[in-house]
Amino acid sequence: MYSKKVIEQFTNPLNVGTIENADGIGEVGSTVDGDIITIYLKVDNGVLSEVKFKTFGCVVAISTSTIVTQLAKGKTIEEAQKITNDDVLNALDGLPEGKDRCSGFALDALNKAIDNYIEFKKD
Amino acid sequence: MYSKKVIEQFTNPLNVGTIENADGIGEVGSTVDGDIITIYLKVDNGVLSEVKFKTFGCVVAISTSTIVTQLAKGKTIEEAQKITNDDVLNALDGLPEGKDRCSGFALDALNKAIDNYIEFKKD
Amino acid sequence: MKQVYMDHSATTPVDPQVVDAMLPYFTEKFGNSSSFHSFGREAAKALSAARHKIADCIGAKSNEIIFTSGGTESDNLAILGTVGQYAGVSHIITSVIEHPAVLNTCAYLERIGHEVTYIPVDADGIIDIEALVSSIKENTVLISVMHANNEIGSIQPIREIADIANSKGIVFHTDAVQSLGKIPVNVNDLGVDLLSISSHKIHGPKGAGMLYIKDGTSISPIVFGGGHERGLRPGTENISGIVGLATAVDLAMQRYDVDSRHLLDLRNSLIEKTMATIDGVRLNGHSTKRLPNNVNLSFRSVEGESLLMMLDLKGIAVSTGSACSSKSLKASHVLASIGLAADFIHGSLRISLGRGNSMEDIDYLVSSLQEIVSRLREISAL
Amino acid sequence: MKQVYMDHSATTPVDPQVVDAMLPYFTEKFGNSSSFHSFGREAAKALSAARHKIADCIGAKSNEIIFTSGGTESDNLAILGTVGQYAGVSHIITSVIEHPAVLNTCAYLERIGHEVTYIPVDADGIIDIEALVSSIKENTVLISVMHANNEIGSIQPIREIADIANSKGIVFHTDAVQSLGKIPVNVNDLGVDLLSISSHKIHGPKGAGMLYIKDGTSISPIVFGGGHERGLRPGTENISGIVGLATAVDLAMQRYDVDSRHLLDLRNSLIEKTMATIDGVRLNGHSTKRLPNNVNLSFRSVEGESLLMMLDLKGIAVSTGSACSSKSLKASHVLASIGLAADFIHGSLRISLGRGNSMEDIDYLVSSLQEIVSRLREISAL
Ligand SMILES: Cc1ncc(COP(=O)(O)O)c(C=O)c1O
Ligand SMILES: Cc1ncc(COP(=O)(O)O)c(C=O)c1O
Repeated sequence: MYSKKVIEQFTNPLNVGTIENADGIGEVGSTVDGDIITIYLKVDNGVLSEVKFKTFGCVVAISTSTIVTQLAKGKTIEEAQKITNDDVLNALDGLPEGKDRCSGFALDALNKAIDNYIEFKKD
Repeated sequence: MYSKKVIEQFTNPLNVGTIENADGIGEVGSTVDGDIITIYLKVDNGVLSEVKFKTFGCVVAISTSTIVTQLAKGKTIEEAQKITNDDVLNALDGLPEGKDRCSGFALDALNKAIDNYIEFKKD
Repeated sequence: MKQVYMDHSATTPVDPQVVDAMLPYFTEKFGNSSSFHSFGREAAKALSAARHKIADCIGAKSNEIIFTSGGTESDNLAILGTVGQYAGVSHIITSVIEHPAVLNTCAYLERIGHEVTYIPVDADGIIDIEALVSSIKENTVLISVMHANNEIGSIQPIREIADIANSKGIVFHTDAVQSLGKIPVNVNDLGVDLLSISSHKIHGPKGAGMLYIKDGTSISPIVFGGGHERGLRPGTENISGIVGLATAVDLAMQRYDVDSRHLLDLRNSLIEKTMATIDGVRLNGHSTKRLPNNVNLSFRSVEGESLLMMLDLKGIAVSTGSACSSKSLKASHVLASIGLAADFIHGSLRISLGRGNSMEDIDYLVSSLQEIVSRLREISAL
Repeated sequence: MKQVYMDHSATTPVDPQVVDAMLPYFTEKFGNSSSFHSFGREAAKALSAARHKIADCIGAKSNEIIFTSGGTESDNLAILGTVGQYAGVSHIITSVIEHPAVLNTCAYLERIGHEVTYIPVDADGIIDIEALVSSIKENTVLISVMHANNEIGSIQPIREIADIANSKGIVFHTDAVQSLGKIPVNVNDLGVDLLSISSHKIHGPKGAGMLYIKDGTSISPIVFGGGHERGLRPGTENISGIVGLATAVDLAMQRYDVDSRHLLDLRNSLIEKTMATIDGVRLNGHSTKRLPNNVNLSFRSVEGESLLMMLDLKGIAVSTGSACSSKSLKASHVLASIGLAADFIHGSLRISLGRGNSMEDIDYLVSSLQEIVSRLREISAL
């Protein structure tokens, strides 16, 4: 039911890990939901030079997490904020019906991390 | 479901037919029931010298008809009146469950024929 | 002994192609379609393919097909499921010649307080449309009329009834258990909302069936459990049975032209030859609005079970509407409803042909009948 | 790729001996058991033989066996059929860990105005007998408690509950779908009035099941039609399926000693090896009052669907109580009812063994788990 792309991303996820002294951190989900996604950012001159994730969750949670980090990495903050759920779905060749509940979580985590970076910079 | 005996009697029934100027005739059943059995008697010195039947009906109706004529033939009136339903069932090695509705019809017809003979004699 | 099976309205042999299609689903592709892993996905794929195949064959969409355990369950789900959608007292219209799967479901509904009108049929076994129209009430929620009758093969004016039902916003169900594969069954042409099919009547395995539920028609489940079949029919799906059903439906469509012509030839020849060579025979049911595989005859002065037994001893399998052959010891309600006299009901014979029958079988049956009917008439008190 | 099926509680491969027993009933002995002729009698004989065989295996009389389409229908017939015998509001007692076939049937009864008490279980998944006793009311008509649970394998004190039910004159039903063939199932020893069995869980075909109905226990049908199965379950009987079910039950009994010892060895070894080599693993369910083929483990910090996928990619088929793997996206109600924390529910794995599994399979699973769990934990945010 999952596309080949999903399974590829799931089995060989890129950008797994944490970033020490990250410039931004975003976490969504809970153990009750069964998904927790944390995204870590390193920002150099307004560009996301490093984007990493740690995910407790299902196939969709893990594969969307790695895709979001791949889509965001190298982009400017502004570009990264424009990434849509459709971009994620397209990069994964779609998700099976009924499995879209957690498909937005990774993007939410990225946006949270960016917000966290912006907030942090302000201070 | 029917015993071999039933099928034998059904396929090769003895004593099929009518008796002209019969000494007794007994008929039971109706087309609504789907069974009509007529039994004809010839009585010589109180003995049933001839017993014949005509039956419109199912396997049980036909096989019990022929068995009743065979059991009755050669018996005295008194002996014939003592034939029971169990005698009929035994002679046929029994009948399947749920098929005993019409199993008594042939004996009823015999008894009616005997009654008819007795009545007729009185007159 | 020669064996000639001519009781295809009771059940059919499973086509060898159907068995072949089913076999992998017992020992290799045995997964539960709800399971996540490859075994489960394989089962889910087979289920989906079967649904699409059947949908294509009857002009439906695949999401309109709900699998059941057979014709009886499909009829129950259609009727009880529709009534379950309404509060208060519902009124259902059906015909007097329906299968017990419909009639006894309606009788149950009457016992629990609903209302049912049973529409009569004419002497040929065709429903009285005027009586149907005038029986429609405020609270009529369902009309259920069979496509073709299982005893006398009479074909009902389904499209006409569908138009009436649709114009009044009443759900319309037809039992197509006997018609599929013998006359065209297309849900759009028929205009029905619900349609029942049974696998074992069309050379598929026993234990499988389906209900077509038109998009937009809501029904309630009658069995509760997991979420299978959109929650309308829970229970682990019988994949091998469903694959068998789909293969059988597909085969029936592929063979439709050949089969229906062949059956019609056999049927007409059987009627002609019997009428020409045996006295006191009556054809029950309509002469033309009749399934190509159905012959229903009454023989004067002989009883059906006796006929059946004599034929059985010659290896010929047919059936009768006589009470004595049935476990319930009730004579055919269908033959009674076309006004047939009791002795003709008791002397009735249903010959239902199948694709495996040949003209030789017909001749064997006719010559056997000649001999048997005359023997039984010699014995007969009538 | 190596394929290791360890999801036997979901469904089982049909045993080749069962397929062999079924095959003649498709193309040769295809008759309808209600038919009068030789084809029909052959089917009726097979049906009767199947009924006797199953009755013998579970200590019942053959007239106490009613064939259905599976476990879900058997559970529905038992529950709705019992409630159908009483007028007014009925009260039913069941447990919180029943299969949806029982729970959703009870939920339906609540919707139409009846009362249901759901008895809790302890941390090992064993029912609280005291709570059950004190929940009995004037209008309690049925107690339904499963013999063994399908997720955690916990075995319930059926005899004890039966004695309570019998002493109060309350009908007692048990769902033995998972227990048959794994622990003794004898209706007299268990003391039950109604008992459900499903064919596809015991190496029989899908689409067949049965309900044991003790002599003297009356239930109402839930489907209406012909008089099949004493009127309790109308519809042309699925002879091949029923023959398959009977053969599977018979095989399960014949192989009982060998199978149950084999399964127990595999089960204990799997638990031991996993616990010994992987950190943060928890065994869910009772340590001894548990089916010999059931292992239910929770892995800290990993999610079940991801585990399933990784195992599936290695050809290993198991299941999980995590929401993400199920079509309804609901986490296991059984694991929640034993008080398991959410992350442990999401990280649960059910391994259900079958007679075809070997010690090699266990070792393959354990080594795969070692690798997969550590990989997923590296990714995990927990
Ligand atoms: C017209 C009709 N409807 C329904 C049924 C019931 O189908 P099944 O035997 O598959 O339950 C039959 C056959 O018995 C039938 O002929
Ligand atoms: C305990 C239990 N009861 C009932 C069922 C339902 O059985 P079936 O799938 O045959 O409808 C199952 C299996 O799904 C089960 O495990």
